[in-house]
Amino acid sequence: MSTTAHPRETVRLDAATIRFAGDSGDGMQLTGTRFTNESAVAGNDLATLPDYPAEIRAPAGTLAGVSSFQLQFAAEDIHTPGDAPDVLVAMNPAALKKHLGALKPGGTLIVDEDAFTSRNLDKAGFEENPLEDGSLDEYDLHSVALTSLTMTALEEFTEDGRLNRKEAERAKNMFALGLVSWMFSRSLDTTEAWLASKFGKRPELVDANVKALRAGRNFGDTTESFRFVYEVPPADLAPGTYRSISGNQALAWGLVAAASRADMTLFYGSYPITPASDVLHELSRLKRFGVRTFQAEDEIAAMGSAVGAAFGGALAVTASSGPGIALKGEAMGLALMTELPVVIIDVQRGGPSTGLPTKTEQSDLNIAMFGRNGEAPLPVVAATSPSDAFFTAYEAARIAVENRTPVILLLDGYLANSSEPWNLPDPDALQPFDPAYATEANTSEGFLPYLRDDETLARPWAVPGTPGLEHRLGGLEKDGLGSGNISYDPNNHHEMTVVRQQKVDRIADRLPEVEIDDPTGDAELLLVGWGSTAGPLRAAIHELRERGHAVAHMQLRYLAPLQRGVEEAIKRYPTVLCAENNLGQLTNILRARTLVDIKGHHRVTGLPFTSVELVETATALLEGEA
Amino acid sequence: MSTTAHPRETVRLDAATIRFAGDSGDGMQLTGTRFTNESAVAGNDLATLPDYPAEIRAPAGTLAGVSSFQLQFAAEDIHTPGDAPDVLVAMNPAALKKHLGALKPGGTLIVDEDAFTSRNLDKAGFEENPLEDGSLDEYDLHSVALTSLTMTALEEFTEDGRLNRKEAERAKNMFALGLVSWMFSRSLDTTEAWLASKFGKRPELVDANVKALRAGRNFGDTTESFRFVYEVPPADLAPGTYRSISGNQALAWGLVAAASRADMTLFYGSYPITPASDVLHELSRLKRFGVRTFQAEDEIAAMGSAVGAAFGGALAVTASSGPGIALKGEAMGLALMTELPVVIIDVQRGGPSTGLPTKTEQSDLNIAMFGRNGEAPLPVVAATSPSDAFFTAYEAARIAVENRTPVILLLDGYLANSSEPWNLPDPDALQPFDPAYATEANTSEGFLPYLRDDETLARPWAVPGTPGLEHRLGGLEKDGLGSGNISYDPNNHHEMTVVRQQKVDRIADRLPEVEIDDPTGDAELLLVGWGSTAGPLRAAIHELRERGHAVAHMQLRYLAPLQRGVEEAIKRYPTVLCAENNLGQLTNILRARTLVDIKGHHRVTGLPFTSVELVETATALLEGEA
Amino acid sequence: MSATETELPQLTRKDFASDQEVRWCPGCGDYAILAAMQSFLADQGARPESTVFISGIGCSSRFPYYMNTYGMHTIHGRAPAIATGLAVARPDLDIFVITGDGDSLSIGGNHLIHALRRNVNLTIILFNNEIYGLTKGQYSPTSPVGTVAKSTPYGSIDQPLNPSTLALGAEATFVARTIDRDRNHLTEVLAAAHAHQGAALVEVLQNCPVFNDGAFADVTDRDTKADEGLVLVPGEPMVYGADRDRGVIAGPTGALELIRGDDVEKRSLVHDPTLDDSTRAFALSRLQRSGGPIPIGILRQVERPVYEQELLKQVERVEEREGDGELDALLTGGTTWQVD
Amino acid sequence: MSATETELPQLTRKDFASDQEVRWCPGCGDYAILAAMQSFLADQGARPESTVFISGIGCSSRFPYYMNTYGMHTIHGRAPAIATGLAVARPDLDIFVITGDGDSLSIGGNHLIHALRRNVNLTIILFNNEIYGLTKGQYSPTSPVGTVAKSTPYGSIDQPLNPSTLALGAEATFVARTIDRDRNHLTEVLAAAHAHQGAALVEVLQNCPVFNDGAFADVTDRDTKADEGLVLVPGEPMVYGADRDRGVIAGPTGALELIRGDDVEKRSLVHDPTLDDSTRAFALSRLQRSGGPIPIGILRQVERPVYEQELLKQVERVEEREGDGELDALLTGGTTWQVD
Ligand SMILES: Cc1ncc(C[n+]2csc(CCOP(=O)(O)OP(=O)(O)O)c2C)c(N)n1
Ligand SMILES: Cc1ncc(C[n+]2csc(CCOP(=O)(O)OP(=O)(O)O)c2C)c(N)n1
Ligand code: SF4
Ligand code: SF4
Ligand SMILES: [Mg+2]
Ligand SMILES: [Mg+2]
Repeated sequence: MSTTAHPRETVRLDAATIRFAGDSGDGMQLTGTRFTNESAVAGNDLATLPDYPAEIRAPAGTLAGVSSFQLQFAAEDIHTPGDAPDVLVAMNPAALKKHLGALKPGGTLIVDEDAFTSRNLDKAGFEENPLEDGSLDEYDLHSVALTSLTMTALEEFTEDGRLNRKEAERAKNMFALGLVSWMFSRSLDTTEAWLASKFGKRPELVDANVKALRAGRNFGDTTESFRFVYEVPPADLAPGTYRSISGNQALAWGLVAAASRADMTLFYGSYPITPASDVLHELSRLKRFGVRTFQAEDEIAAMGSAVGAAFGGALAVTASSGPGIALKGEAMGLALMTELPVVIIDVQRGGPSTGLPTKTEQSDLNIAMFGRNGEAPLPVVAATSPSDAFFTAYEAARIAVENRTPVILLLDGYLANSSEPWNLPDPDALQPFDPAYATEANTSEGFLPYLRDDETLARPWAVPGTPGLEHRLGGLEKDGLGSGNISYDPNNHHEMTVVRQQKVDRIADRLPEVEIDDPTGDAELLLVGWGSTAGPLRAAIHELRERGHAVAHMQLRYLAPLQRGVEEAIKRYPTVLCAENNLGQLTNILRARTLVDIKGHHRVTGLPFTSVELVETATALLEGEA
Repeated sequence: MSTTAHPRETVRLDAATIRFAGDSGDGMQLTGTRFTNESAVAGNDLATLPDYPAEIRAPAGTLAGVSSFQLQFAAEDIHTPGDAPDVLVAMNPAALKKHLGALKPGGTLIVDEDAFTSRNLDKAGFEENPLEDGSLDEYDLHSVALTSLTMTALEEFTEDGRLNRKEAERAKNMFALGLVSWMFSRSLDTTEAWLASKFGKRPELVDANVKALRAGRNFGDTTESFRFVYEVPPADLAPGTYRSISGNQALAWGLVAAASRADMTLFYGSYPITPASDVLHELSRLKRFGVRTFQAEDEIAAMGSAVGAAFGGALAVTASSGPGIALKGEAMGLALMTELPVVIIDVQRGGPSTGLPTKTEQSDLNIAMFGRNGEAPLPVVAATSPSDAFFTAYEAARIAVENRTPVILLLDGYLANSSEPWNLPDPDALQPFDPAYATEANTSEGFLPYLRDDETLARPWAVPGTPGLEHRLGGLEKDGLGSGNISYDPNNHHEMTVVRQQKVDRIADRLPEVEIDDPTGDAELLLVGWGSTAGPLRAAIHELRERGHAVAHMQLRYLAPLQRGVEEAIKRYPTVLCAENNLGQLTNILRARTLVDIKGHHRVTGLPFTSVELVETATALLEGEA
Repeated sequence: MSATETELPQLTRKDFASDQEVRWCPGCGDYAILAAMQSFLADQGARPESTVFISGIGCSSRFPYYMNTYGMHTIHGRAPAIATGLAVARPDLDIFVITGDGDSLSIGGNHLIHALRRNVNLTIILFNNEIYGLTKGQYSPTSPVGTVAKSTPYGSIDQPLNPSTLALGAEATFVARTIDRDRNHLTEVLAAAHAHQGAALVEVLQNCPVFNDGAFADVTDRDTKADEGLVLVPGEPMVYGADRDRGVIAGPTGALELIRGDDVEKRSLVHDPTLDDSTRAFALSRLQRSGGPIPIGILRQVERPVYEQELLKQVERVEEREGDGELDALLTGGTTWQVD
Repeated sequence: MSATETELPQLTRKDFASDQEVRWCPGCGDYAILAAMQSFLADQGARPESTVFISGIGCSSRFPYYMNTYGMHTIHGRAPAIATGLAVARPDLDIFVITGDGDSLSIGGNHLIHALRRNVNLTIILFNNEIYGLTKGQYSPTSPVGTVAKSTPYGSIDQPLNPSTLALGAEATFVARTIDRDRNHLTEVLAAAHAHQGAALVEVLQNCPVFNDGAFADVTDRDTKADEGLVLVPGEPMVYGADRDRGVIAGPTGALELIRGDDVEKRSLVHDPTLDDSTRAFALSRLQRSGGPIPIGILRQVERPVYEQELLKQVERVEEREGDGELDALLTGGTTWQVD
């Protein structure tokens, strides 16, 4: 966003990144979401990154209590919420302290000067007031009395008692939003409409917030302190109807869509855990789709309930995050042995143990692949963007049902909570799939519940209530004859173990071949990622190509089985770099498979990768430094 | 055991393998154990393989109810319970049906002809009586009326009412033992002494069993039907005091020894599960060593109780098998984050899910390595023989305590239940280790519970009750400053994640370099195994070398971290074959590490490998067929 | 193979027996329970296709393999949770949970109490042999203090749980106890439990001749059973004893007290399992603790909304109010915008 | 830094406060419990070094971080099990378990009931706010039917568990209820629970102003609390009401009944938490269900052998009888043979 223009000139930008930061009570998530919506409606492409503390409301004014929301919006196709923000809005000293380091050199900094009291400075650990000691000189600092300006704007409300002081003060985020909206030439219409519907029952709140919003805009317009206003023109997006969607919401909707298209009852058994709980919240609101949600007593019961529901013929789903996934392993094994379709969602967060509950990470790939006793192969898929969670959920359900197997779906805190514009699909175009419940005996001697399909090795799914197909399932080894009866025979056990592995492997035959983004076909470096790193990797590749490097990109959504073409690709390129938010879990799997010396970019900071760090690692490799 | 001698000639053998098979109620485990003891006292080297049904007592006479016990005893160094038995004792048709296939061509077959009633034949699924239809002609068949001969021998007891018929009949296993003991020129002394102590309180039982035992011997001696008697001379074992020991017992004793040598209280929290329960049983008998055993309500509580006990300063241990291990993952993560020493034992059994509870398998390596959420590295060790479980338990305790980390110890059903002669170590020679509890603050500002040792990265262990060192532990990420306080800082999290990995990796610096058995140094093939495959692999290597192949052997006891020398060895040999009772879990880990195309011998039959199958695979590789 | 809906033939016990060989030890109490269940279902006119047995792990949990119905032998302790999922997905089914004292009260305690408080429509049969059978004889949460077993060679020290007491603590609507050896009583209790709408817990005192023989000899042996067991009959005074000269009254502290004499029929409390308040049932469940007889029969039997029915009702109400969900409307709900 | 054993100075509340900033929401009831605990420990003359707080996960479970004692913030629901291990390893310590309604009754229900029945010497403080605080407001096992929360937008349908009722069902020896806002009562109950030998369960009604504000307003608001709460005082008649004209008597079915009038002091039952039989305490725990007041105070307080003490006694008895174990003798016990 470095520009050389005259005061108040409108500067056109291809992209801009803003971070709103403040106390947990300051409403930063809401402010960010509103600005996101304004930008979306204005036609920008965008990506967001909410970040909030693990405590519900850590003490006001402290570093632990800082909540932030970053978004990038652009006139072009973008993939990440941006690396360093161009604009930082800091509602108090703690927010400034925590986020200043991220701001671009020379970036725009808007602070609420009213919040820079000695008490707050103290709490944030400032010895001197940074607004006064010159330490912010390198930034385009706008020290605005956001709080008192808001209070002044809302005087009529506090005077006639429609609002108390606290309520009035709380509108300061709208003042800030008005100001930033003005800076970026945004219309306030969608936010005003939203306020009207949100506070409909308390018209005084609607009025006050609208007033504060406009006051913020007017403040920008009338004061001299802002030299530029910016305009980020609409992006050249594919035509269609768009909405903004987060990963967790997309996931929930994808499940509803799958149940609807397969004409099955959706059962969702789950125990709350950050960051997976929102899927439960969303689905429990969708009862009109016949969704049956069950808040279980714990994750084992949640997984167990899904197995039971699957036995009954439902599209059974459970979700959790790291610690809860660790608890589900034993019951996953039962689902695997009974060969019942269950979708198991892991919205990954920082680990190990309780770890960093509100931060993102990709470190549950290992437990998804290997976290069960015995030889226990399961398909594993991962969503690659918020809206892709819709399709990945649909796909996981399809794989589970068609192959009679539990499927693990990996999401992470980043995708779960961040949002992007989504060009809505036509639900009717979603390819329906068929649970194909057994209704008749499959041999002349009766029903054999483990008589497998020759091709897929899937077994028939007969649900209770079907006369004549009565059978018993269980976790003990079964004979290879299809009866499902217990067998302790040595060779049989080996064969069954191999069959279970093959059943998963063969799914690859029916998956599309992997896609590789390599326009020139002669890339020196293949960048491999999986799941949520898609955005950062695409951004990095864009940058690398701009710099003249021939790089290819392969983003995996199917982790087990791997798609056809994955191993070949890895073997084909001179250098391969696998980037993951863990210490190399996929990298190791691929190394064992291909025996190629795949390099890794492995960092776990609780945040998605920046394209900068990826470009750096890739460049070092390309230049032979690593 | 193919021999060409005259009737009643004594044939000297280097080694023999016997399998006793009968109904669960026939006492085959006991018979086998007694013969094992006789052979041990006679100075043979030996190895055993008990095999029993998952049901407590499946219906008498059925295939499901068959229980067996195999042992190999030898005048030379042996490593396995033998592949195909030379002698099969089958107490009923079901036992014959189930085990005949294993008997060596031309092998000796002893059956209880009284049990070959049409009802029993039916239950076993024989259409014809195999004793009569000639189908056993290729074997050296001895159809003996074991039951009625026993009843006759004990007539005086049933007549005067000292025993009822059922009790008398039950002694038929002693008759069989007497007969087989006679065949192998064994003294009955140890068994008679054992009977005396076992049934001390019921002298009539002592007398009757001794009588049956001797009757069996006399039967062999006086009938014409046995052409040979055999002698397996004492093996050339290292001098010392020997006893017979099973893996589970050795494990329990190793823990007691560790606690004793480290001067710590042994806490054992566990929930019963086959085949790990015997460790709990054994330790609960050892209260005189101050052992505190706790039968928890489930495996999570067991693991949790161990974490609590470790916090209190105990040598804390828990054990389970597959399904229970799957449940412990979350709490293992807590132990890892709080960096408390806990020994976690997994006595592996057939999986996945409930799988094959009474069968052996090595398929929990994956879950041991990767079965926790997040990046959660732990040391993993595996015992390589029944008696080695003593030392491995000791070693696991030492690594845990010295490094302040949970350690996973892998055993399996085979090692747990089979036994071997053990040249007893001098307990005083076991190197003591020191819990080195913190007693004082480690900085001038106070106690920092996470201030790490520069070399080992271990943290200090301050136990409650120590004044001035009060501190709080937990599962959330900690700052890197040593305070143990929660930190959400992005870079800190990455650093802590790396430190936890390094802490495990660095243990390798203090482990002995790996040993490779390659006498000539020019082997073409390196055989790699871990844990319980040591015996079968040694036997196979012996055989391969006899056949003139230059093969090397590397048996891993430390799986994480790998010892120094492992990767180099794998890279050094032209061909590498890794044999494991799973589908390639270690193989994949080593492939990812070394990028060497390691071949695998991977079978899961619920039984230990036979040396024959290993020799076959190795030979095929050596001859370029695989 | 599929039965025509119009003509449903009367089934017999054999129709409920699967082709699998029963593999319990000779003399195991489980046989009697299996036989009773098979006959009971046949007599009730139950349909194999709509009957489901869900069990955990243990000797007792092998039960479903022997029933020619739908069934699942699941994992240790989790049967109530698995059955809950099935009940929510399929409220039309007739679901039994088969569990042992270790399965339901040790590892599975939490799932049991939650199934009970939610009042999921399950008939839960708890085979209480006061021992872990399948793992060869460790003490269980119902073993009395001092039990010498594999893991307690010097005697157990844990206060046992009483299944009835715990169930009442967990808001159970149906709580009963019966005995493997008393086929009639077992069948009667099964019938009542099965008829109950909601979660019914039936504890069956089950002998394990191999690892805990005679644990319930007091209430099964001819000589003692009349004095050691109190057979509960709704509407009848709580009288017991070989001479029916013993009875139960309410003491001043709420605890029940034992009386003896000719007039016990008159003085004894009349049993009423349908009391809304669970205190009396609780008091009964404590009788043994104070040296009294073991109550045999239905301790509690009250009505309360059934979990999965409430769940379905809620779904239906919402569908009625909001209309059936449409995917299109879902996706386009809220703020959308058009790009052309 | 280590204190000399001879001169143990009287500590103050501050000595029990750690240097960590307390991070609950403004107005959260947890603050009051923390303050009460810190003062209480100081007043009791407790030693920070021998006091340990073990918690699970939840807002409430952050508690140990704020105590300058030994402590562990463990994993969700497992604190009683972890504390049991610690108690067995270190019976000399003074161990508190801090847990929430979700932590102890949802995921942790099994460990709670087993710690109670074993009577492990733990002071268990259950912060009951009838909601999941930390995960931002889902209903919990103590939320009343109809609770509209994040995961139940149309109202919850599960019958809640009553912590006292469940604890009594699990053979608890000490069961009490108190309120975050009543510092004196809270402190008194803490003192009794702490003095109790064995597992003491203290339910604290705790307000969560963010997700479930006013859940206990009935028993904390000036206007209503006298009528809605029944303060239990041992040895005193169970009388309540703003005019102390309400009381409790035993009804014919064992359930408690409410009475009103001038003479309630005389007619009401006298509270006695030390009754061996738990029926009366159970009846009290059911009062609310039938529209009665919420009992506040100690419902049950009886003596029973303590788990870890029994365990140690057994070890000592064996050591005495068999002699201290010797490794040498262990290895060479049973059959051995010599190879020369
Ligand atoms: C997760 C897990 N833990 C432990 C076991 C081992 N196990 C199987 S059954 C059982 C207890 C059986 O006792 P009970 O429930 O009383 O049933 P019974 O055999 O007496 O009928 C145990 C501990 C297991 N299979 N899975
Ligand atoms: C295994 C696991 N499951 C779920 C969670 C998420 N979680 C954390 S606290 C909590 C419930 C909190 O409720 P409560 O115990 O009542 O405590 P409160 O926050 O209300 O004090 C849940 C579900 C977790 N951390 N770990
Ligand atoms: S061990 Fe006991 S409970 Fe199990 S089958 Fe045998 S007799 Fe029955
Ligand atoms: S969410 Fe509720 S319980 Fe948690 S800290 Fe805030 S007010 Fe307290
Ligand atoms: Mg049992
Ligand atoms: Mg709560």
